[in-house]
Amino acid sequence: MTATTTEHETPAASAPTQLTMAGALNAALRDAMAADDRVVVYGEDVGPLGGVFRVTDGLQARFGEDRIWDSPLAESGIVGTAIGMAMYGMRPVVEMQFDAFSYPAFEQMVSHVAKMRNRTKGRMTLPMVVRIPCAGAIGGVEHHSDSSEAYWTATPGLTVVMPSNPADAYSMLREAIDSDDPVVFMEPKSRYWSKAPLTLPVTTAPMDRAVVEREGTDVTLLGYGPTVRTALEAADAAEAEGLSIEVVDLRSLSPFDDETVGASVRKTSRAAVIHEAAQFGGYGAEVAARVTERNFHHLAAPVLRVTGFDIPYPSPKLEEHYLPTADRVLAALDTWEWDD
Amino acid sequence: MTATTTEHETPAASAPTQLTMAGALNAALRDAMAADDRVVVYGEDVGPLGGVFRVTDGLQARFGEDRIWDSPLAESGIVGTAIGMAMYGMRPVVEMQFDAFSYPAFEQMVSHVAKMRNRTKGRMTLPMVVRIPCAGAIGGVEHHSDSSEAYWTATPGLTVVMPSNPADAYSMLREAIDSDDPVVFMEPKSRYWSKAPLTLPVTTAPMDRAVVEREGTDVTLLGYGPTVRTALEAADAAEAEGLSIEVVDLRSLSPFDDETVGASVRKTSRAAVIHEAAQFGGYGAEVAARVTERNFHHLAAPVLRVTGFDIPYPSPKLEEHYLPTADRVLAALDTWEWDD
Amino acid sequence: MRTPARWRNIGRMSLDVEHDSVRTLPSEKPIRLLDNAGHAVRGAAAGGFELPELDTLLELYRRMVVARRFDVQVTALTKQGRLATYPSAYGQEACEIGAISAIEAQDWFFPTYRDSIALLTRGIDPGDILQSFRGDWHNGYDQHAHRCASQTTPLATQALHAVGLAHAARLRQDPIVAMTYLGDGATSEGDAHEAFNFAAVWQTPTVFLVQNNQFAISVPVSRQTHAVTLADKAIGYGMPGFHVDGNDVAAMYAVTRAAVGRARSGGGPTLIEGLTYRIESHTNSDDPTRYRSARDVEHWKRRDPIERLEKYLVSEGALTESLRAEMTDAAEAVAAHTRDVMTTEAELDPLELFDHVYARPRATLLEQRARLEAELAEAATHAGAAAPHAGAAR
Amino acid sequence: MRTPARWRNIGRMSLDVEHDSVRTLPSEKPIRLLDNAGHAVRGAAAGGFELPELDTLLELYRRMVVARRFDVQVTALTKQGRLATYPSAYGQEACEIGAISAIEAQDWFFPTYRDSIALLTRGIDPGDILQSFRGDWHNGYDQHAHRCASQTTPLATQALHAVGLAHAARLRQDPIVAMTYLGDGATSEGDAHEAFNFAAVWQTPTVFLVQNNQFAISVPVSRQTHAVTLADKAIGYGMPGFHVDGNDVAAMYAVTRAAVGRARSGGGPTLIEGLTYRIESHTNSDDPTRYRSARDVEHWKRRDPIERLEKYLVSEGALTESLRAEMTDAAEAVAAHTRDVMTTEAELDPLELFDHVYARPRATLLEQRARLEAELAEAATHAGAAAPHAGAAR
Ligand SMILES: Cc1ncc(C[n+]2csc(CCOP(=O)(O)OP(=O)(O)O)c2C)c(N)n1
Ligand SMILES: Cc1ncc(C[n+]2csc(CCOP(=O)(O)OP(=O)(O)O)c2C)c(N)n1
Ligand SMILES: [Mg+2]
Ligand SMILES: [Mg+2]
Repeated sequence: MTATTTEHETPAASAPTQLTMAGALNAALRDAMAADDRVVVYGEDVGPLGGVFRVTDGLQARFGEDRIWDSPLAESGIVGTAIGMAMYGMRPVVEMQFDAFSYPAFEQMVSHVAKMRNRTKGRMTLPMVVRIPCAGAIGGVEHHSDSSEAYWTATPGLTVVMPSNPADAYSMLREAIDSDDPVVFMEPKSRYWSKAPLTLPVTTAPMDRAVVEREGTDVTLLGYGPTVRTALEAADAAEAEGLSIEVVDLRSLSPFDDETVGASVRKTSRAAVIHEAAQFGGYGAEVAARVTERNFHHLAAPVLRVTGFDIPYPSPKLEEHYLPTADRVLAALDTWEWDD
Repeated sequence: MTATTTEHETPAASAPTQLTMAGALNAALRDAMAADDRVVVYGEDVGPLGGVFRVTDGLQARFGEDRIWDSPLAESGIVGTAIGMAMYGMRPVVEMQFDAFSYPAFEQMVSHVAKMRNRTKGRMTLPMVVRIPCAGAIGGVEHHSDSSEAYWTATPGLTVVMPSNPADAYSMLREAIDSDDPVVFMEPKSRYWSKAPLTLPVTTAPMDRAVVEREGTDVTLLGYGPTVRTALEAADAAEAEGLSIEVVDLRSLSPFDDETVGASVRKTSRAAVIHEAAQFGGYGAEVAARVTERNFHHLAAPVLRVTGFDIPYPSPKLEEHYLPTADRVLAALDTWEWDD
Repeated sequence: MRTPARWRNIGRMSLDVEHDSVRTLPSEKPIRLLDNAGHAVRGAAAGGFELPELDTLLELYRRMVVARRFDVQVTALTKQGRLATYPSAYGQEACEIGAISAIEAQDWFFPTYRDSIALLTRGIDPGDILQSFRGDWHNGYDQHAHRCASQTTPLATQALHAVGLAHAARLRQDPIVAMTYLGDGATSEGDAHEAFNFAAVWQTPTVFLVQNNQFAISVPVSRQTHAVTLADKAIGYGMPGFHVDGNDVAAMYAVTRAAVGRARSGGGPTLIEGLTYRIESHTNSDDPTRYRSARDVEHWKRRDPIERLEKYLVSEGALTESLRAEMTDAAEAVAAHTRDVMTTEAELDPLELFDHVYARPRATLLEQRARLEAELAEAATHAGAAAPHAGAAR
Repeated sequence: MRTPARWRNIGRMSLDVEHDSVRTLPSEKPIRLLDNAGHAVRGAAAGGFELPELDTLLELYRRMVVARRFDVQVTALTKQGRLATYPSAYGQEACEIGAISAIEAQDWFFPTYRDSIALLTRGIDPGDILQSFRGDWHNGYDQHAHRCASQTTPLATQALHAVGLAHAARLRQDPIVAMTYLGDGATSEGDAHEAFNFAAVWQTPTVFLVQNNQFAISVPVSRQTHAVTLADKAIGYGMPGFHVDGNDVAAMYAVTRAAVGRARSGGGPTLIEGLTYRIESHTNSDDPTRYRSARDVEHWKRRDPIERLEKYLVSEGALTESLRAEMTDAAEAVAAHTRDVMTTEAELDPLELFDHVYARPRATLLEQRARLEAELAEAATHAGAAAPHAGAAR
């Protein structure tokens, strides 16, 4: 991935510093709020506390309560009022505290956020961002580790993205806030504290594009958010065994970048998609289905899905058994008939 | 499909009568309520009105307000209280008026209905049925024609079924009510008035099985609910052109009957799945992905998805352009490289 | 954002705290300025509100007459199959027109499917209002031009939009009020609660009108609440609540007008219940004989909001025959125009289905669009027709 | 189902209707039976409630002492890393214990994550309560045996379960009450509204206790409501609402006890707000210094519910030294048992992950189970260990 200088109207570049993904998101919010006073931020605990993951740390002190504030504890209320604010031309960025706590807002998301532009023939647009700290692997008790992306990606009208690293986190959040369409911005909780040296502002690939994270010739691994690292680990391990793995970070879940993924798959002729969510009806199904539809005659083997099991997310002490690991990825690749 | 005599404890069999799907569902509710006084029915307008689709017609007059009643207008309240009633050992059957109006209940469905058995290690079970009149093709104004099955099938812990004909409607609803697990029971609105001669009570295949509706040798068409008819129409039309199509009615969306579908696909080596919902992230993705995973080397062509477009469901005057038709199915089959 | 005094520093104070939250019980008897015989009501029963000026009442009368004529016309057209569905507001004109007349051009309105006549009163063309019910497109008017959100079907959801918009306006220091209508049934939804609560906590300039027409489709309001009035809910949010005779346009106008003024001057939201009755069926596909008696309907027909005001205006000598004729003409003109637009089939372009889903076209949608385009072209060829999108006409 | 008189036949009657809905404003000053100095409160401030018998108070005291000791022990174990998380109820003992003590064995309780000490009081073993917070499994106790639903995290959702269960019991004519606890923050959720409303419309035997501990994580209650008290919400549902000093266990017990009795005898639901304070952080991963001052916490520590009752019991001569020693011993025994169970690692079987998803095993799950089993076997082989599921132990 290349981090070039930005097109965003943000403060001048500074020397590279180690930034966590949480820090990069914080900086993106800060810079977006500074650049555009239509950007407002609210949700549960985003004010003095700075969010339970500290993504909004310090922003209320800097921008005041009229730009960032704690709302009543009601997710439908948060998303529903954000719709109204966006209708008035604001650019609200709201936070759902965890995937599972976005569910009370489901009707507002599906029946309004996703449909408003279409219902009104483009007259009424909703430039808003719904941030969702997502997925698991943080030892959270029940309802704190759901993966909700399949619900959003199955909903026409929503744009759904998930960064896997600090640079993308910054760049994609800025782009999401600048977007005239609503964006479901998913933040993998287990990556919040991952670090990278960054010079801000940073602009990475457009948020609707997948990116080849590592080149390879034998297999394409498709990951997003937390599973990009899993894919890279698998690629490292496979290299020792003489298997060359290409790793693609999908970044944009909806739309899907058929071009980048297709090019990779046509090169390697084998692909697997990795996600934390359960397999049945998960986002990987769409990936597998469309990659197969579009590249069937280039495929030497079925597109595999290396995912969580088809069960509710487990309790903290059992989650290690549920999560897809590099080992599981490699074991899955072994199930292919490699002699084909 | 074979309609044999029942195992349900219901009134004795009578002479066959023409029954609509709505009528069959009504009879199933009536017989289940008569057989088991733990069965209660409530929701919006299910009482004196008999439901907006008349599925509960006459039941309040027969069973009284303590067995079937109109609840306040709040879907989360309906599902949430049903959970409590099921905890107490009742067997509530609740109605969501349309797919889109189940969304306020999303949190209760995903965080509780789906998870209760698992959270409590099987100590607390929820024998409840959530009926959802589903899909479109009835000229409904916006929000009245959504297809919500992908949301439920992506949720581990839910059982999701959809009958396509009156006999299945009766038999599967009885089985759903008898089930010790919660069942999302989806009723294709456009099929409510379709008729079949029936002798009640009728027991068809178990609700977790797919059924071969029509045998064929060249292609397997996988439909469910409203698209079974579409598949049959396509099969009829194709026959004239010398193409032999096998039609499978999935019936159970979760679990998926890999056995029946796999056997068909291995025979024909080509398959397509048909649904009304948008394609991207739709249930067809799971079907295509798993059929391919499990039968890749038997497939001569990619599994196709003939579906709605990736847009919000259109207004009444435009829905005909959106819905998958037999023509579109046949056109899709034409895109395969048939010489392979 | 202002912290209500009630809670200020609660940590450090004793449990006895001051507050500026409203906690007055709405009157159990609905506020009324004109009784059913058309006589002015004064004193306690009027709840401290004044009968509007005659000019205002005449204008409200005119609007109700036009609205009624429109509504009857649309119901007739629906029976002729010209509309996919139409939820009539017959009998609810005092609520619909009284409240909408209380806001200004710069204010916003968030209606439900029931509130077509309020949109008409707001100046939107019948053809644009009815595009959705005819089935052409989900929404047919320009939201921004009229400052009217699209008519919302998922119940109570639009109330939150109204609160958000009002809050945005307040943050921008624009003196704008957002008004939203809700049905009695819709008050049971969680979103109604969240809307009331966000509005009260944020003290947004929002006016909530609950039109208690006593039914949610077939379900009577007795199955929606155990409270004495729906306006009682206001107490739980610390906002003013008013229980108003919803068939008295004078009262509806006066109370909503006061709430709008309060909201505009920073006084926060108000919850108003208008007690009225839906004379028509829920929509054309409903069968009200299943859940209510003809006698009930007759009873409420005798409480007609238009006749009530008419009696008053006539007794005051304000409604002259020439004025009445003028109003009837205006109403007939609207009806005629409605007939015209609704009997002319609109040219629909199926390819537009793909145009408004996202700001930037997606590759997959363009592929799907191309496929539909090819289909339509082929259909046109087969039909021997010259028009490229013959599939659209039906 | 009973139709409230208010709405009966509303269609045929005039707008003036009778009703049996409750519409009394909760007292603004919280109801209190013992003041902070441990003196009995009488008269209006006591809201018509009587101080419970000394025996009852002694038992409540004992329960609070045990609960406090347990809570402190678990917080300590959490700091040692023995639990994944623990939401303490330190300071809320009067609410937690007073209310739970008001229901009987046959009644049901629907707790939140905060209410472990109420479950302890209900007789559930510490090890079973804490299985979830230790991270072993989502819920560790037998719901049916104790008539306690599992601790619920999605806010306010369990309130609807309580209403449903209560309604089912009523339909079965079982004299059972369902009690549920909610936080102040949770009252903002749509589900809280729907639960209050369903309960009131159906007149279910449900008691809602809102523990207003003044924060929802970091958000003060001033951002949750603009109402004077959270109990004011009851008005909007036509049910009785009580605003109670939540640090006075005598008042909490007396008021909830009355509500339970009313519910059991068919009188319908009650909403009770206990005004209290969360002394500890939200959970161990919270940093309360970011949103509240040490001074506030100190202020509330001086209003300790246990000390308050203790003063009274001592002044009455009821709390003898030997009784006190006995209680301390009981508390220490619970703490010791808690330490024991929490320092013994449970044997977890990862394969059980697949066992409770559905009543009937699904083929796909069995496949996945077999794969995990093979993995575990291989891991065990690699580790040279004999145990088949070595992966489980950590
Ligand atoms: C969330 C949701 N649930 C259900 C429906 C179906 N529905 C449409 S109108 C209606 C009744 C609404 O009653 P009320 O709020 O009193 O409004 P009215 O129609 O009387 O104006 C129902 C149940 C819906 N539109 N939205
Ligand atoms: C629906 C939902 N949204 C958000 C959360 C995250 N969350 C957990 S506890 C909490 C605060 C709850 O505050 P309150 O209801 O006052 O209860 P308390 O923790 O003070 O006992 C929040 C926001 C949740 N659990 N559920
Ligand atoms: Mg109504
Ligand atoms: Mg709290």
